[in-house]
Amino acid sequence: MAENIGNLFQWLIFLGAGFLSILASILVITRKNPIHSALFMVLTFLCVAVLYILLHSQFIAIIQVVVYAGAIVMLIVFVIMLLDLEEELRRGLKIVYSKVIGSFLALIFLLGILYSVVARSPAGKVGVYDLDKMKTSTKTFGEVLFTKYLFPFEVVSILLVAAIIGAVVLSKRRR
Amino acid sequence: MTILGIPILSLITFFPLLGAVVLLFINKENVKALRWVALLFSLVEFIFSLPLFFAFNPKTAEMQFVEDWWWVQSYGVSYKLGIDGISLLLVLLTTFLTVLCILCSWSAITFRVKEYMISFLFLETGMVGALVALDLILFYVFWEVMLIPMYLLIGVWGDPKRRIYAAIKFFLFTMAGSVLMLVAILVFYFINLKATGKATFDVLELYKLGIPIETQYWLFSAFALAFAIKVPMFPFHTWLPDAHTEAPTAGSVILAGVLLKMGTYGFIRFAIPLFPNAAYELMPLISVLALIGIIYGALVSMMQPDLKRLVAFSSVSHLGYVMLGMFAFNMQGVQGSIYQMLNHGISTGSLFLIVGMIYERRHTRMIADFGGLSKVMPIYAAFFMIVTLSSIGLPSTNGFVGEFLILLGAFQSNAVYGVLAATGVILGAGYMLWMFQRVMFGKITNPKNEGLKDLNAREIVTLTPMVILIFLMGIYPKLFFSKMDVSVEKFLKDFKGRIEMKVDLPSPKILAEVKK
Amino acid sequence: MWTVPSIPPEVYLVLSGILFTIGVIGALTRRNAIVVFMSIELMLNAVNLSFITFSRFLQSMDGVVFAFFVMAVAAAEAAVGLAIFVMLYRSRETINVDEVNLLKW
Amino acid sequence: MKLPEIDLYLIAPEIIITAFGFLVLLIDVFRPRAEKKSYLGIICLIGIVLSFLYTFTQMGSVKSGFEGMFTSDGFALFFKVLFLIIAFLTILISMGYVQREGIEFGEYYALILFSTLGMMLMSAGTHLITIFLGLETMSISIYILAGMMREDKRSIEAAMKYFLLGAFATGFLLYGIALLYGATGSLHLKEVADYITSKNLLKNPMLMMSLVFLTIGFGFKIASVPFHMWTPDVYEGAPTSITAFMATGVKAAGFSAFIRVFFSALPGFRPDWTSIMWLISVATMTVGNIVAISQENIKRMLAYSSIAHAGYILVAFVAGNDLGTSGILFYLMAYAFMNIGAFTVVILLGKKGEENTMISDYAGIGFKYPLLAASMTIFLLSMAGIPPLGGFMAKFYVFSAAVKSKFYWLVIIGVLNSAVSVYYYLRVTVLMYFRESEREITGLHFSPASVFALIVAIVGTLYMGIFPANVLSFAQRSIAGLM
Amino acid sequence: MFDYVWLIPAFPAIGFLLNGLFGRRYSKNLVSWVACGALGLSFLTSILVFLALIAKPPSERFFEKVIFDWVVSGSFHTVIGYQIDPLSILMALVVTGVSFFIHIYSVGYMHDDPGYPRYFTYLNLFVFMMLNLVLANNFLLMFVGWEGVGLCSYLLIGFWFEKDSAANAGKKAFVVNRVGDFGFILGMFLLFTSLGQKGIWTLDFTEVFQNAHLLDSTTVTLITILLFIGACGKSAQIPLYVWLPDAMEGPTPVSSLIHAATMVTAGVYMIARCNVLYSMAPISMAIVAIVGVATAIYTASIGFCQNDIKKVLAYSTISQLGYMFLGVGVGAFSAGIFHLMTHAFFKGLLFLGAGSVMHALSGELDMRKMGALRTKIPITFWTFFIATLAIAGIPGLSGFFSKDEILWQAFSSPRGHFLLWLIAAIAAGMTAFYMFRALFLTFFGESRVDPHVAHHIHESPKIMTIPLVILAVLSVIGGYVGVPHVLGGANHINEFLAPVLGGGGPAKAHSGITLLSQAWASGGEGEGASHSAQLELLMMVVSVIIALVGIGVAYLFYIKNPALPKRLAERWKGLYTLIFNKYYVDEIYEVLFVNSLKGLGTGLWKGFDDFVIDGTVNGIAYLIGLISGVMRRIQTGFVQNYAFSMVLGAVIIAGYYIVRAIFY
Repeated sequence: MAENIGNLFQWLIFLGAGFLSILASILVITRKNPIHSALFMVLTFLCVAVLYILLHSQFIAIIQVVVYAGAIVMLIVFVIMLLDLEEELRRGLKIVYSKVIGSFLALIFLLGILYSVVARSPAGKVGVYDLDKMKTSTKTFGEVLFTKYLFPFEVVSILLVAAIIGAVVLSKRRR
Repeated sequence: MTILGIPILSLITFFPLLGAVVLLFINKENVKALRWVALLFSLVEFIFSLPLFFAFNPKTAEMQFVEDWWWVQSYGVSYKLGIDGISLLLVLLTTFLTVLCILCSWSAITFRVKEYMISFLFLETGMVGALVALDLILFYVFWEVMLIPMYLLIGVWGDPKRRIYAAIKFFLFTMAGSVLMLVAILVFYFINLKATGKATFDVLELYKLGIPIETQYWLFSAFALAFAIKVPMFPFHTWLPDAHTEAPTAGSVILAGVLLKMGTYGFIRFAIPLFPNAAYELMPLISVLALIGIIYGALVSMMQPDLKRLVAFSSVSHLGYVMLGMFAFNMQGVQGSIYQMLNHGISTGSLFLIVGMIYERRHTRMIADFGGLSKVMPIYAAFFMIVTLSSIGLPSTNGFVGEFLILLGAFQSNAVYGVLAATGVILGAGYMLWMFQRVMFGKITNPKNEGLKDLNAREIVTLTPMVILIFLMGIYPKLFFSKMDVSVEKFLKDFKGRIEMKVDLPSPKILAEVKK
Repeated sequence: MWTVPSIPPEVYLVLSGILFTIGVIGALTRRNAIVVFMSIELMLNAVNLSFITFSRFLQSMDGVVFAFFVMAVAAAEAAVGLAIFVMLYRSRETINVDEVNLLKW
Repeated sequence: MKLPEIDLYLIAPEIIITAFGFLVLLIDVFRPRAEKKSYLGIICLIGIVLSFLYTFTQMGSVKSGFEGMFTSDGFALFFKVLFLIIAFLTILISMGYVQREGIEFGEYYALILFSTLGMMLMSAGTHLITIFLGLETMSISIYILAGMMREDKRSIEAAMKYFLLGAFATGFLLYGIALLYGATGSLHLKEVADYITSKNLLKNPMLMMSLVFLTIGFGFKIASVPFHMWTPDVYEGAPTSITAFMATGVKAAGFSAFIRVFFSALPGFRPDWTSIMWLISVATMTVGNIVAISQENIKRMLAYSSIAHAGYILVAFVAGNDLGTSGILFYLMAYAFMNIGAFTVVILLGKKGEENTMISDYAGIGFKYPLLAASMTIFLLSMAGIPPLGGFMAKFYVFSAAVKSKFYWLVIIGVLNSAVSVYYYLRVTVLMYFRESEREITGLHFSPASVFALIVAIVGTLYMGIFPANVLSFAQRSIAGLM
Repeated sequence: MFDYVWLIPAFPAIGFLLNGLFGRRYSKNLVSWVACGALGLSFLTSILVFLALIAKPPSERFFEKVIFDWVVSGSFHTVIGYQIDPLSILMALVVTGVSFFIHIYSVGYMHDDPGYPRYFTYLNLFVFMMLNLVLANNFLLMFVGWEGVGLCSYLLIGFWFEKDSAANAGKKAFVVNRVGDFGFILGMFLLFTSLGQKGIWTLDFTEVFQNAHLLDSTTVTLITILLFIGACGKSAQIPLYVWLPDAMEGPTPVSSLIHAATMVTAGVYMIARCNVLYSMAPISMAIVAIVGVATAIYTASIGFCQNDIKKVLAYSTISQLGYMFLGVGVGAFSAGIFHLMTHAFFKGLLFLGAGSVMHALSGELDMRKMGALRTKIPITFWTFFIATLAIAGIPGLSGFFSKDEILWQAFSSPRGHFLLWLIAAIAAGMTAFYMFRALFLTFFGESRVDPHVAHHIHESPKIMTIPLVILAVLSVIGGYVGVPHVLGGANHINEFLAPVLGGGGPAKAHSGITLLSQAWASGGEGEGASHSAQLELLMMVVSVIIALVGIGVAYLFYIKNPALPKRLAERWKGLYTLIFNKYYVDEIYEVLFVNSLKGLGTGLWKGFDDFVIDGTVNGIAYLIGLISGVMRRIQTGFVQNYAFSMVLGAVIIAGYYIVRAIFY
């Protein structure tokens, strides 16, 4: 009975967050004003963060909120403001066939994806991290990250450095 | 085998390359030195190649002076050189003609002499290499290497008008054919690998493999295409007139003299022995194409207003004879066709030399611009006459021996072919003499021609050996036949043997695969 | 007495698929480079969702970690990308992708 | 919790590269006002040489570390050697070029090293995350390098296009990885393969879909049709030295990851992917060659030709036998030499202000700059597959592999393509040798480094054409562990 | 002696080389000495050989001398070798002899020509080739001579190459000859191959003839016909005679040597040489005879209306050759050869005479511009007169005997036929007519020479007249080697030739000729000759009468009543123009062969080569260029189109996989 209730709530949250995220993301790609798009993207990210929590990975959810919804989108918004971009003009909406067909293709492609994910349930090897381990997923995550994934962790640091100096060298003014 | 411990074939193959390298270090302004050094190297090359002729043992049909090292061992690609009676004479022809070519470029080539000589020596390496290579890949390499310098010769030193078109046409035609040959080589290699488990591109090894006829059809046609384009056989001949017309004299000479022979040589060394059954089955096709070539070439040649074009089309006709004789598959036919290769090299080569000499003086090749030259240039006229006669196969010149044997061979294999081919003899006389008359006879109509100087010493020196050869080969052919007899007999014996031999499928799967 | 089933992974995956597709469509249709980039971020985000889902239902940690790295990469890309856009804007006064085709054919 | 074994010797080449990358950055920071910065280049060269030498000490032994995320087997080592050579040449040709174009920042060199690092990781990664991160490290550095010429509109545009499409492709790649993970529950290539065989997942739609996504992701990096369209634009816009780097390095890295993933993780799916790859290969060759014919800009022409070359390499990929794989390695090596060589000539023929990248600019240089033209001819002919040059041998191995696997039509199409390709390669030689220049190109300054690079490239091309045996056996040894 | 037989051709060859290489360096005298000397020596040698030969008994009158192997290829083996037997030595004598005199004559005739050395070079080369032809011991070497003389005639006809007409004539001669050689060479092939199938691979005369019996008759017929085509070309028989009249463009001595005395008779010689084969092929024999007689009468008719004296002689040559073919055609090989010999004398003489006339009239050839020369150039006149009598067949002169024998054989021999005889006889009459026409027009009547030539008409120098006289003598007495038995003669020539021409070997069985010749060889016994002695006499008389009639008519037309021919011409205008234009044969050939071939050539070149083949090639190239031009436009430069293509690709691939996953 109890987990019935739990499941029910989970369903409700899931449906709510899910639909909201879809809605928001649709708005992201339809709003004329980039700022609005950015803000709706924040919304999408938040919804997804909620889903992460539903999936018992609180840490990622937090990161999602902090890094994505926080840092990245803020950066984007910042840039948009910096360049004070006007809204896309009307002619932006004029039907360009490649775009229409493209979207259509994308939808067909979606069918493919859906088929592939629905046809069989994930058949992957089941690991050791069952639910009660996941209760403390952040700790587990930390362990895994700094033991097994140590090497990628180092690599990604270099990657970030590269990105940063790149960003700098590109955007710094001429000497 | 080597001579005096020198790997003679490698030597004559790469010696010209050495020459090219040496030329690199000569100041390009110093034209005289460039010419002399180039001439020197080609001469020494020729001298180096002479021992082959005398040390060659005419008693055996085996490859001689063989050098065999691995090149890419894991693939079975080997660096294998060797010559038999068939390639021997062609090698000599090559080294011989190159000397003359450099001589005849003496005053004809006035700009970018350095690059010219370099590419010429480079070309020689390619040609000799292709003739002595006994490994399919090695052969293919040299075969392609020949293209580039020739391409440059046509394109850079050619006649300004359409040289670029001609050069590219030449390159692409040959390329298009040869790439398919490469595929065929690979397919055959793997079939052999499957059948014998031996990874090798050595033709002598591959000769032994009998493969199903359907496979042979495919592979043979791939080879045949490559070679037919080079020969060139009707209807793949259209690059030839352009290339000949636009190329500088020496280019035309070497093109007619040696490069075209690569096609026929390819047939006799590779296409036929590797795929005898297919060759045998397709004999009618090839022969008919050759016949068309003979008559077609003659007819078209008759109407050409441009001397070089005329000679070019006559080459189409002559090489038709070569192919016809080869595919008669009897002693006379094959020997005749080999002999005709040499003849064509000499006669047509000298024709181009002669046209070149007049072109140097008048800067035109249009027959209409000439007439009555005999009056002003008697010596020239004499040479021209002799060469013309040898080209129309007058008895006691070299042309006759070859043509006669080819016709005889063709006649024996199929009387109709013989008869049709013989009509080419009439036409040949027709167009050559008509051309000769229009150029040399009659009154001097064009005042420009009155002041023409007769041949100078260098030009006479260039032509005399040709004329001597023309008569030597016409009057005492035994000297040359004796070298090739045994090889040709072996060629025919193996061929006949393979025809009789029932070809059973090494593995039906291969067959199925190749079919698809 | 009916029981409410717990949420199966498929629905998450379907959701992520939908989000991904929306991202693709956005990338295909929007003119503003930054918005295009945002759409791409949506795609990455969708992928992350799948990763998390999988790792949840396969009870393995790899997916989560991978998602983490994806975020890092996304951040890096954002930095570089935005720098490029700024530069583009400086040189062209626009970042509309359909006004930028100096290089073509 | 236990730490994994950390074998720094294993990743020493990468460490060296990284260290020198940072070293360059630091030195640049501390001597900002230095006029000429080619010493930075020299430092990079030292680093590359060191790492190169260390790589050679690792030859012959197959070691794996970091929970099997990083493996240094023959395959990886071959590619590391290749990448290091490419980086070496790139930096050589850059030294003169960046100075000329006024983009001589320490970051430039550092980023080249970082992207090289990324490539090395891609080839050495046996775990999808390593491969992914390597790919990103490489890509992001390249995005930046492509946009290095900041006041050149075209350069920026190139960067933008490459970035957007790259990110787009990354999205697909990631989805592929995700599905793969979902279907097998692992990201380690070996385990994936084992799991698939053990559970017999060959018909699993999720895996199928992930195949699609992975094909897109890698197909983008190797510039295969229809994921090739960024190539011409980016190659044309990017700084020429970087174009050379991309055309050789990125392509090679893409192939290394492609082969690694498909051959060691998903070998079971060969029947499924073969026909698709067949199609892609044919399309890639044909489109590349045909469109190249009508190009006026040599960088663009070379871009299309590099697409075509991807097609040829894919022929061997389709063949899928070890002959083919070693053929691919050989091909990439040869291609690196001849392509960088060609771009070197392009660089040398330009000067500040006028790039001279129009093919028509090449008119008549054949006898004005004979050696330059001669080397260009060598490279072009090599790309056209004319013996006795590296390109020919490469094509030869690739095609022979396909013949061995009985893909006759594929091979025939391939050789016909290379016959077509001859046409546009010849066009350049035609201009160089047969046409007189209507516009004098004067005052070219040949930086010694570039000339050195040119010589190295020529030697490499000729060597691989005339004595291919050594490199080939090296390649064959390298793929030993792979399949 | 026989071992030195190779000297016979060697001398001219040497002369050729010397004059050819150095002729332009040294003086005319030396040139002429070298040339004539070479010929003289060679003539001498042949006489010696001849004497040596007749010293032997008839059965052993055969000798072969192989110089060296020539073409050796597998089963095919030929040598450079000479063979001496009555036939070849006779020919050798005629050739060397006549050409010796003509050489001498030429010294005078060509004296002022700039091409003097070249002329003698060619002439020597010709003799060399001709000797190869007649002395060869195998078909191939014979063919060498065969084509060689063709070459020389080409060179000599075109000697004055600055005249287009001359150059054309030369070319025409060579090409038409090539047509004949085409037949000849095929004949050789067929012979070689068909004998080879019987296991005998050879082209050697003796071996071939010994094994001829192995061949079945159809093959032989085919072979002989093919060979005969060759003969037609060389000896200017229908339909290949057209080149000979034009050949008169050459210097007159050349016409006399090549186109009267020696080369043109090669065909006859060849058939005589192959008598064994021909005897086995009655059909081809018939063809030969018919063609011969047809040519004889046909060209004789053309001879009527020619005004160019050399043309007249040319046509008469053709028709005389017709006689010879008639002779060999009916199996009277020896008769043919006999006529060949006499004809060599008198026709050579006629040409030289004509040459002398031209010399006198500074190159005038048109008989309408001559007349009444008999007093001005007496020697020329008398010699010419004798020759004319000889050719007209006046009894007592050489022409009479030889021609008459042919006529008789045409009637009497088993292969003969009354019609053959009749036509031949009429032709003889016509010959008499037009020859005398020529004689009268040239030497009689009133002078029509245009004045400014007239005043310096002069007799030719000794060096020219002496050969005339010698040949005149020969044309008188030359016939007496073959006086038929009915006239109580011995007919030595038949005896002499019998071993060759009679030696049909196995062919005996069904060839009348051998019986006949044996009969003669054995001095006239046997019914072959005896039963029809009276008849033969009768025929003789008839033919003489016909000849006389011809002469009479000529006299009537051109001495008595010179206006008459005009009127006749008016009367039968159509016929006259037809004949005058040589039945338009040249024109017809021009249209039929030359133009059509040229048209074809142009058509193939422009139409097929340039349009079809190159069209295709360039078309493909153009097409690829077009496609390329279109495809590069796909590269719009807009990022989103690129992304679009990626998605498209993704969909395609995914679609493929899903379809595969579902259906497999």
